[in-house]
Amino acid sequence: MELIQQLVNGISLGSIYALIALGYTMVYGIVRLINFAHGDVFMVGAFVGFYAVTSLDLGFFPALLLAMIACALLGVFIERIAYKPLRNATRIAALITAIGVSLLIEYGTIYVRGAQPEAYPSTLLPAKSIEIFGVTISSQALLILCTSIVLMILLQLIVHKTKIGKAMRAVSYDAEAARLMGINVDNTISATFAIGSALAGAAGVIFGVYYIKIEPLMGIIPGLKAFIAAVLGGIGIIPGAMVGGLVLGVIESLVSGLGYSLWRDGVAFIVLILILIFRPSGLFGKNVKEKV
Amino acid sequence: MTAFKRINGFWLSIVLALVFFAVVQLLISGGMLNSFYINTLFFMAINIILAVSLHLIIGITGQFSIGHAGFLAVGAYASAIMTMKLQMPFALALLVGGVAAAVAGLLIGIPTLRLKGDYLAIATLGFGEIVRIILLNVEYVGGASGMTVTHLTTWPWVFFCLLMTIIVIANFTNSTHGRACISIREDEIAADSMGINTTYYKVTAFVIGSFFAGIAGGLYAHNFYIIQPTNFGFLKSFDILIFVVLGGLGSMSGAVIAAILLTVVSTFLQDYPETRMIIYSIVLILVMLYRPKGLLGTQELTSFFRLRRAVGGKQNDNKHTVA
Amino acid sequence: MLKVESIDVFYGNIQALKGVSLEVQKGEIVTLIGANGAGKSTLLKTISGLLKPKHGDILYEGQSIAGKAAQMIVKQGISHVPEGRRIFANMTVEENLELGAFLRKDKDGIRQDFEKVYHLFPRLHERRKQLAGTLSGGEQQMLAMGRALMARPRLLLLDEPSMGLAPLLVKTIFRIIEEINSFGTTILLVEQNAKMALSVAHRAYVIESGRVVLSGSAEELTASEQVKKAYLGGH
Amino acid sequence: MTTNTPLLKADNVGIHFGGLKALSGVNIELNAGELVGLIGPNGAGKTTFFNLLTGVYEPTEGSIVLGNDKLNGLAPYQITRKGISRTFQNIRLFGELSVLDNVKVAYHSLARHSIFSSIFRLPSHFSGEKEIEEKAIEFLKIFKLESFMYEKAKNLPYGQQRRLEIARALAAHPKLLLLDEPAAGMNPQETQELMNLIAFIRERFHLTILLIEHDMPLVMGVCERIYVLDHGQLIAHGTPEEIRNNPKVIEAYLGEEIS
Repeated sequence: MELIQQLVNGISLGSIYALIALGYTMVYGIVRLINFAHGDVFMVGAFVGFYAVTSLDLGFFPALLLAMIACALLGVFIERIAYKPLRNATRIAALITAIGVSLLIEYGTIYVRGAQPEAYPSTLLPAKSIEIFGVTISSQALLILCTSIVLMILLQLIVHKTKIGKAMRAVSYDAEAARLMGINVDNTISATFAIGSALAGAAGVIFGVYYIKIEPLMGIIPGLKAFIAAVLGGIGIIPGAMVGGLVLGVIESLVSGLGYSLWRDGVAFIVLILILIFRPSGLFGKNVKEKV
Repeated sequence: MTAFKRINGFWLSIVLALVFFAVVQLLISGGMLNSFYINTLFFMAINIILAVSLHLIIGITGQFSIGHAGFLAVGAYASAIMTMKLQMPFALALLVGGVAAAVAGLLIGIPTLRLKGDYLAIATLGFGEIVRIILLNVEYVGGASGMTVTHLTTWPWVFFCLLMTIIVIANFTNSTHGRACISIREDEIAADSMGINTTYYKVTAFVIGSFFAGIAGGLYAHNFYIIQPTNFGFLKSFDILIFVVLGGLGSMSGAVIAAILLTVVSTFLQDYPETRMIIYSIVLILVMLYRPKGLLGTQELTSFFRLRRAVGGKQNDNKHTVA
Repeated sequence: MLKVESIDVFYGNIQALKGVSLEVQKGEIVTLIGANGAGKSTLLKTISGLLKPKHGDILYEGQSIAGKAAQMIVKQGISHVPEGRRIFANMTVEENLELGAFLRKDKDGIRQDFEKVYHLFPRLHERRKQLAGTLSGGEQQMLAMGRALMARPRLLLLDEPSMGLAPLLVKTIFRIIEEINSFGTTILLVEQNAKMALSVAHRAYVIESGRVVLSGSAEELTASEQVKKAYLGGH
Repeated sequence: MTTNTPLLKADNVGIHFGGLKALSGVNIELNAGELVGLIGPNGAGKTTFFNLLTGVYEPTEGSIVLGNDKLNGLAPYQITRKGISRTFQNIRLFGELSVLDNVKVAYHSLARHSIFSSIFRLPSHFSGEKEIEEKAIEFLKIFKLESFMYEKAKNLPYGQQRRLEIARALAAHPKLLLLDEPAAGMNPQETQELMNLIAFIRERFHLTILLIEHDMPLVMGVCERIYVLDHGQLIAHGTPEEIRNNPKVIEAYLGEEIS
């Protein structure tokens, strides 16, 4: 029973990782950039949600939507200001810029509102628990899980059924050929940032509701974990990010369940290094060799 | 141009360095520098060691490692164990700190240096985090509350280690071995096809860089009264990275200058950590956007003087001896 | 219809095209032949907006299109089938064709064109739900051409449609090129397969190290010894 | 000219990537001192073959033997030390290094001084570095590049970069030199200079050369024998005259007429 309980916790945590990982993977797929600032977009989403709930008295779903919109705008802004000028620069320059943007968002937030943490009101969602076969699942956890799943399905629909989704896939596969189709590559890249960031914003609100405490540096560790999830699933591959997120969440919960909760973060990084060494293309990826 | 002249230039630099050392030592023992300045000076030197050691890995060999604080931590804890738990002399502790970090560098370098670019960066970042988490969980070194350490770091030690670091890394760089590393940075496939054993040199540069980061760790640990795993998070790694990037990837003097400048800036902004980070990050972004090669690019400070001398006759030979 | 006026194009420091001029009249098939690396693909890429000429101008139906963004040029009615096909292998055949019509809003017209393309290439209809990456080389070439046709171009740029295909398939492809042309689409065809290209073209240009060295009607060039020389370097 | 054992023997060599066969059943023999061309249409597998010879890829079938050494499975740097060096289709110089240092890198494998002696500036470091420098300067003089010696390689004009890349490849003391489209992007005058250079280095270094080139006059003009690849397979082999009149080659290049 304990095991199943941990499994449920793991899936909840994993679905948050998955939501963040989707943004990493989509952005990487289209511009081959590890957007280090993505974890901080997640943090901003958590705060936007928090203020929407506390100051504007909005309910869960309106707050979620607001956070998603705010983060989408933030994502596009970051892309246009910091990354677009670097599209032909070296990968290292782009990576360092991303680190810079990440630090700027973190400490900019602290500068503006201070470093003190906030707590999401626990009354935001009805707190009932459901017991199934001896496993307690809070209705919150259930709602959060459902929200994540709905968002992921929505994303799949966008990517596969809409014009912009097809454009995104085309650009990430072959940007030059996409231009020959009449696709505006710049706009498509911005759209990718917008969608990925909106998902991170949603993850931020969900995280707040689930784990209560939020603070300006909260994005770092989940951001890194989500990145690991993306690598685990095969970076650039959307279903890979979802599976990677869930797998990582479950692994962490099991490690905690076995009584090694202090090693949880370490295990995630060990997974990362093992994956990079033995299967750098991830669970779902294909190996590509450099052209000479 | 001749070997004789180069040896001469080398000794000249050594003499200048020793004069600098003696002056500072006199100021310290004469009580003319207060502890704030002394401390800043120590920090500066430790940061220069870190910057130069990472410069060898990133700037010279082109291997994008962003987990350097991990080696700093290994060195710090290994040397602290030597002095605090085993009652060994400080000199031995520093050496053990360096060796422990070098071994860690070897262990992590052999498997991960096959990775390229972003992947290597992430793997090294992960390594740094793993080191921190291990330290956090090992009771022998105090877990989260850390280890108390005696203050043993003195100006002669700091200076000697700094000098060694610069001499070793500059001399390595200015040899056929350093050229092999640079050729890997410039084009790994071409280097391979020129008969360079690229894996060997990548790992070698990584191990040398880790060794000096470990030495810096020993100095760092014994400059405090306590060390904790939180001192070695990836923000620390980014700090070191910023020295190298701002100075100019591939320029040792650039890394040194950046380390000096940024140490001064952070000392002044000590009480405003957010402001410091905001300034850091904005500078980092602007430099990448407008001067992606950093302050000096791959040039060395010495080459600018040489250029001036070269006017009217001899060519600039672009050599950077110890300066 | 298309007029290229002494354009110079550079890749970094290397000049790939040196004062190239050529003309395509409405309804024609014009072919551009020459050895590997002569600059043929570069010219097509410059026309379709993937590269910008440093000097010179490109006029399409009287308007300058030199240096315009690729999507604007597609909008004006020029489609480019790139060398190596460059289909989106991770998408289905149908999705690839939909992307060809990316800029169009006329749903009925698009549906008609789907019919047309499937009629022209029945194979594609059979495999419309399959991932494009699983198609054979010849089918991928058909898909690339069909995809370009979905934009309903007035001018079609074809880059080496015969590359890497078995002789029988090459014949099929060329028959289809003639068929497309007979519907009124003007074609600028780049080919290494000179004999084949000349057999379907009205006029031809021979390009050698970034310069047009010869031009004329297809018959004239078929008879020319110089063409063979351009390829095999005889004396 | 020909000796009994060939310098290089590629026996039934092939490679596939995933399901895709890039090359198969390639048999090529090179005798010491020959200058041989390798031609074929785009995508025929010429550069892939070079990558197999130099260890960038490992062949999935067949064997490659240089002299008495089997090359399969060796790392690129080991193959270079056995005596094969190459230039690249898209020039791969060490751009930030000086012209002199580019050549010095090629002399690296001759260096006998250890990292230790360099770090502590022992006498062997100075003698070793001096030897490398003298040899490299000597070498640049042969190639008339000494006036650019201290210039960064990336600042050289294109033609000189090609020249430097060939010089660098030769500085690694190959028995067999592989040139991958050396005339790409050159004007006729530069191409002429290149042909002279190739003739010169052959004479001077007693080299065996395998040349990939699209510039047919160049290939036909300088090569003694030519191999033709198409669709990853050898379709012809012979003297330039034979190749020029070989119907299969003409078909591969000019294509077949519509009937």
